[in-house]
Amino acid sequence: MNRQLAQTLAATPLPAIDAMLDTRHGPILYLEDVSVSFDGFKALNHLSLYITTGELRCLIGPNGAGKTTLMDVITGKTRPDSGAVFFGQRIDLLELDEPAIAQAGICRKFQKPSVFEALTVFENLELALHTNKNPWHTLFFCLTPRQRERIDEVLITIGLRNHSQHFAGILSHGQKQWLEIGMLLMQEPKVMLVDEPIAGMTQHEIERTAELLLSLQGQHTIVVVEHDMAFIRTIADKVTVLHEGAVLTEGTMDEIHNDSRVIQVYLGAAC
Amino acid sequence: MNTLPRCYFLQCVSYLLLVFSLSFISAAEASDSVASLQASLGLLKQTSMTARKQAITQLGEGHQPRSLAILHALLVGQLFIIKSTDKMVIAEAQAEQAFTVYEAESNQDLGQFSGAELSKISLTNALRSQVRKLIAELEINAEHPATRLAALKECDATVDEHLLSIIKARLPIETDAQVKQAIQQVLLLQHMTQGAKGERIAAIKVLKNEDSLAVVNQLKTFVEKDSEGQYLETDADIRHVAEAALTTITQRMQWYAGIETIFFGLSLGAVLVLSAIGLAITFGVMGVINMAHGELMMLGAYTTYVLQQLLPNHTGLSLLLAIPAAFLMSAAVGMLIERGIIRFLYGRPLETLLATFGVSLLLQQLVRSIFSPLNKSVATPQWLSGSWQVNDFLSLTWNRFYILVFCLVVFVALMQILKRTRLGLEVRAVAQNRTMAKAMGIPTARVDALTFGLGSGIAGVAGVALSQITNVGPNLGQAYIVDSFMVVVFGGVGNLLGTLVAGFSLGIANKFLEPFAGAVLAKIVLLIFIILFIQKHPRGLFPQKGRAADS
Amino acid sequence: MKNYSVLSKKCFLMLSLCASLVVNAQAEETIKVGVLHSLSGTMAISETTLKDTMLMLIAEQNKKGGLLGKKLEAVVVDPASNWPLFAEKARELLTKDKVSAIFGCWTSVSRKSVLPVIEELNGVLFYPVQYEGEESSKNVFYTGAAPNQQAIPAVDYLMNDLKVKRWVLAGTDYVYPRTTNKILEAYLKAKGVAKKDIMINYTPFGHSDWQSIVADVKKFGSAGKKTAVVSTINGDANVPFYKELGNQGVSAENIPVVAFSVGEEELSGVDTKPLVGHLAAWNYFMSVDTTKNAAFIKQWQDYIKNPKRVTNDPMEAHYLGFNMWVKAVEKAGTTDADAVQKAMIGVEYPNLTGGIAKMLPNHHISKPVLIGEIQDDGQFMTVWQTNKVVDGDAWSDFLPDSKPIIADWTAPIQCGNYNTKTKKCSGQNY
Amino acid sequence: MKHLLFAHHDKFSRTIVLALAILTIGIPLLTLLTPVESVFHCSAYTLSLLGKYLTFALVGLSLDLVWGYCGILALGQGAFFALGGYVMGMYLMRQIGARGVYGNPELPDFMVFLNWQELPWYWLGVNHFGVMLLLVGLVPGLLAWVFGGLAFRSRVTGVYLSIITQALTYALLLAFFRNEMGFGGNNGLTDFKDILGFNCQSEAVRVALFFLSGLALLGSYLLCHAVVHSKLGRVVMAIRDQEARVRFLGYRVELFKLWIFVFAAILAGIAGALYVPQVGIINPSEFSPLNSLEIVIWVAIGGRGTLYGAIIGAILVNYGKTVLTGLLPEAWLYILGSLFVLVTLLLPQGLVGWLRSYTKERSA
Repeated sequence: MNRQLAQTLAATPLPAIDAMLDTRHGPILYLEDVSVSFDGFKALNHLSLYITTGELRCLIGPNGAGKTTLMDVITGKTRPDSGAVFFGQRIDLLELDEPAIAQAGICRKFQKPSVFEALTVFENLELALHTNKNPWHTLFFCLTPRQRERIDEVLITIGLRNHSQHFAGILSHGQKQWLEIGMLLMQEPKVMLVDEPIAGMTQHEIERTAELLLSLQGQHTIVVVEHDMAFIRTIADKVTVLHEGAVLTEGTMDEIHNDSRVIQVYLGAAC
Repeated sequence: MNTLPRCYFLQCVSYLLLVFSLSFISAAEASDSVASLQASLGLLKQTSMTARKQAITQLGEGHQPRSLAILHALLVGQLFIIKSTDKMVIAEAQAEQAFTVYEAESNQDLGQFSGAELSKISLTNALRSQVRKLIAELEINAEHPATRLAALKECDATVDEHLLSIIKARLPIETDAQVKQAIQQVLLLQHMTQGAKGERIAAIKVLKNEDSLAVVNQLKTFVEKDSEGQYLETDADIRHVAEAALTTITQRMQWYAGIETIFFGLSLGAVLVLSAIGLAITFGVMGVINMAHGELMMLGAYTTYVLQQLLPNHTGLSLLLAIPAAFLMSAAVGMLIERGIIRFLYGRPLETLLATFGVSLLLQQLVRSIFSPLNKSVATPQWLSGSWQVNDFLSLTWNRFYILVFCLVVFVALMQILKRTRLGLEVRAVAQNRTMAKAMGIPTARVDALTFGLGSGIAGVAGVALSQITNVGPNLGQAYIVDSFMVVVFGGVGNLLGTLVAGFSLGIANKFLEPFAGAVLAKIVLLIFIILFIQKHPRGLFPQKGRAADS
Repeated sequence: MKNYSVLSKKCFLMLSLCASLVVNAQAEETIKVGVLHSLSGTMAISETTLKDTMLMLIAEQNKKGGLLGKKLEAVVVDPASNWPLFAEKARELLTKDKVSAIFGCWTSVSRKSVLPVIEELNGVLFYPVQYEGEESSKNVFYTGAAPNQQAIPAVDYLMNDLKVKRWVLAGTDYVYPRTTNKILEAYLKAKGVAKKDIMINYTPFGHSDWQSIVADVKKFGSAGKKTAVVSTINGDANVPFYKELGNQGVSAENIPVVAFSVGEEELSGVDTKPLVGHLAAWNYFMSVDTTKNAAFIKQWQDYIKNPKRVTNDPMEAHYLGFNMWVKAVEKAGTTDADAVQKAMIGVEYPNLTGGIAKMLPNHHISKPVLIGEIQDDGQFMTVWQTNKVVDGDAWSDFLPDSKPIIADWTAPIQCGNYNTKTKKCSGQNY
Repeated sequence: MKHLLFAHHDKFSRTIVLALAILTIGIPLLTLLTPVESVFHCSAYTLSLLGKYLTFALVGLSLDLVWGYCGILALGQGAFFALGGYVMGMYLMRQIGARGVYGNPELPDFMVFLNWQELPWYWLGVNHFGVMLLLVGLVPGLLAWVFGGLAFRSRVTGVYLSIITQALTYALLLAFFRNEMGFGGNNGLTDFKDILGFNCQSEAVRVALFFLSGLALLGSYLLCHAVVHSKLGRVVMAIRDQEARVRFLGYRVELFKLWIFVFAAILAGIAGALYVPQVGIINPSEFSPLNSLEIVIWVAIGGRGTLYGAIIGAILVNYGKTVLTGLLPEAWLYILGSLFVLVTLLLPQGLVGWLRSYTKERSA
């Protein structure tokens, strides 16, 4: 693992990373011919995927299609058996570990909301704040007024301002989802990987989530994994369908909707 | 025809005379022999060891029919004096403190006596080896070839003139091929040192193919130098032949030493596996860090002790019975612990550590209160003691051998239980996904209790094995608990095969390291190895795979 | 409110500790005797018996009317085989309970732990176990054997009577075996034994897998010369050791083992078959046939209510130590430590096995040395014994650094480690 | 329930600081100012006993940081304690100088009678007080750094980590038992004479040691308190609850664990160094896995994840041990054993958790 690079990234302010990223000539996320297998089961099978800067991409596919594994590969949790994964033109993600990838600007919301229940909402966001994250620096860390402001902004964005001093453990399921999205925002990511953002939400909450995601489009590149087709229809401009570890097809929601292979895959999976 | 009656009469008279005189002579001889036997026995009764030595020499020289039996009884500690009558008897223990007694001279049954009425004729080492040698001499002409062979083996190392003459006399009349060969070997050994040069070289060449320590020691004297740097053996040719012979024998010895080390390693591994395998279930499968595991083994060992107290004269039987008894005992205590304490702590493995540590203190102190803090004596049955003497260079001790076999049997049985039975299936189901198993109608509470009971029961069975090689006392468990955890973790938590492989490989590695590093350093090296190994393979030798392992 | 509850708890704790030190008003009526033996932990196995022995001796003395017209009172504490706890408990006995004497300790490390405390508070400790020597404290009376009262005579016996030519010195890796083996090695070399004929081996405490070592001993002993093992193997490791010897076919006739830590009590917890014929060197055997010994055994078995309980050497050491202390207190007319220490020297009391034990100026006692063979009933048959008592020597003459050192607590030297070369007495704490 | 436990501004915390401060200052003052006969005069026995409890409390505190806050159940905390103790023991041994029984100015007694000719290299320098102070932190810290660095980087967690920490202390136990190591084998280091030129046995030194122990505990408590309430503390708690998630926030989890582990090891080392002159002996049995387990028990009984719970637990259990080994020598193991079982079953958050919920109920 390229520790030096990882350490540099950890202490690098965002604009500097932008310079390193170099997305002028192509996609911000670049996966080519990636394969992952667990005990003979091919979770990803020669998958290639390109995501351009500022895009909001939806990933769909039946269970076991490899959606979560794909996210694991991008964020460094799972090492692929073969293939290439690049962040921009220059950063080889396979050389980095999870913290380095996160610091480089690829952040992830998990399928199961995973906030820190023993900490308050405010503290959760504070932890996510993009800053130097080495232990000594953390020990002597104090919030600057600017950073405090930023946290307040996010608190408002995710609608948890009144809960800022509450323990995250007592939040409702939907609130936890939002808090996690908030933590994502605090990390000021280039790329946000959002795994099932609306599971367990009320209709009202779903609408607000959609609004939120749409408002973020442009500043951030967003990849959303979701099962809820109606939701996807509201937010997506481009949808990728995964099946058995590979890309089945890509296109707008309407194109996907009429694709016979997609219908077969979903129906087949339903049987 | 008519002369016949006369002659007949004469003949009769002469016959009668002859018979009379013969019988008289033999009677005189017999009484003489009885007197000498009595004299020897009288000497034996004296407490002085010099008197006893003399008595034993007399017994050996006298050639009385009873002397062999008496010497045998003396050797095994069955020769007693009845305190009240001062009569020398051979006593066989029937029960504790109860003996069936036979008169030494006549082998007449004198009935039952208690231990208090008898006083034993004891021997010192010097006398014991004297007796052994005498018996060997007498038995070179024994009826059974096996006895003769054993007798020859016994006097292998210490052949003196007297013995040599007995052996030489035996050779022409010996019928058994094996015994004959043994006799020839003894004679060859003599030739090697005392014969003519050609004879000696020939003897060396034959004997270098024998796996015999006596040969090695004799050969060594040929190549040794004295304090002035001169060879003890003056003949250079013989020295060269001896050197060559020594090299071939040494090579064989090293080969045997290798086998022996592997055996030592396997047997140490078997002990490790036995003590760890119960833990592999409670810790590996159920996730309970059971610090009382060692104490469950201790209970098994104490069960063996109690059974031996109940059946004092059936050491072997009581040991066999102890296996199921110890299993039940420890399993019962284990289930009690599970139902009483651990079931409230599922999902909090580190807290099971604390609670079971408390239980281990309680059990230790309980045993101290019941059985006293002293170690208890657990007897080893005959078939478990001694060793299988392959040759002079290689012998495998029976108890270790049986423990190795026992360990494998326990392991296979356990695997079968887990693979083939309904309980095994349920155990594996609960281990993999407790909630799901419960949803499918598996009575998880019962399965938990039974699994814990199974692991604990096996700890008890391990305790039975340990009672045969180490102390049975309140501290028995503590000596093994750390090692057990190491083995389970090294093998990979939740994997029984891993435990087996880990135990054996640690055992063998330990035994190969021991000669160079010493026992302590070998153990430290292995501990450091385990620490480093875990860095490389954080889930042991055989990690559990799949998504479930991550959580 | 909350503040108070915890705070008051702390205060209570603190005060109760301080207050507990207030001298007990009833202390004047009895003479207190401290018993400092582990009742739990690894050493309980050996030490519990000694606690019972002390209770018996004290009860017996009280039956005789006590001491100086007062009853004796035993104060039993449990240092739980934990060495720092020994020091703590010794301090507790001396400062809190104000005992006049302490009978206790088994391992060397427990004695070493207690030593500074006893010296600081000027107490009196009776130490009943054979040990490595190289020590003599003003405040400690060593009633067990010094190396010259056990190891050296045993080696002499093996060398002269059994004609042993090759030696295995096997021990547990701690200070007693280390020192004893150092002494024996020097002694053997002085007697002309070659280096290649001595094999030294150390194993950890509680070592249970003796396969390789016994195999080595067997090989070492099969070289055609008479071989013996001198074992300083400690406690629990002995059973597996002897079992392995027996199983690998090493009998006492081929390679006898002479042990310094295997006594009657250890044997009572062992299947004796593989041990028969092996030797042990002690200053006392239960089997020694004297009227005093018979009376002692009966008294012990009656007291403990078990007709099968055995007696052993450290018990005799406590028996001697206690009775010597009683005599010394009577002689001094007080239990005052300084007076008793002075009165102790020269006190004589008959050994259970014959002869008179005498407290020497170096705080060790004179004892006979007996060598016995183990019988299958767990008793020893004496095969050799010194014809008179041997004086305990605190500083071995076979170690170069300790050779010039002597201990003499009488005037004018008054020192536990007086260097006869430099005429100096270093490192005394008083 | 869980959330109550981690409330920030806790009154218990202030209480414990106050109590410790009173104890640390009060007892030495009382002892120095009052005459020997006075009820308030603490004898040498009580002083070294209380001093010992304080050092135990400190090592308990260090474990609570590792276990209660970082979720690493270290079964080898005793090893760092013992290493600190050995450094102090070596210093004290060197202070004996030529006053040993053999009068050798260089070598400690045990080396003389085992025929060592010269001091091993690792004994050099410890005779300087400053070097000793440095090593008290450095030796345990370094070991923790190497060991933790390896273990945390390769993501050894849970029971695996617990067991290899146990293996570590077990290996050290065996190693220090070896006489060849040059640390006095089983007898360890003992019979200390003086420290910085003052007699170890004197009341002033005892009072000073007690005061230092109290001060060290108080200081460490405040330091730990500051640490766990810093952002680092929050990261560490986050690691305890969801290690993987913290990584995705960009924190190098292994560095944080290592930081805490090393910090705690240094605290434990300091505790060990203060422990040794007060009990007068250091011996390999301090490395015994059982000792480390006992530290875990103190923390569990007091209540983990609170810092002061560890202090209360350590003091109470050891006080109980002192009293019971004297009062009920035959039965105290029963009591201790049952206590462990009952506390785990009935008071999962320890005494402090129970006390807190009790006072909460009352005030509610």
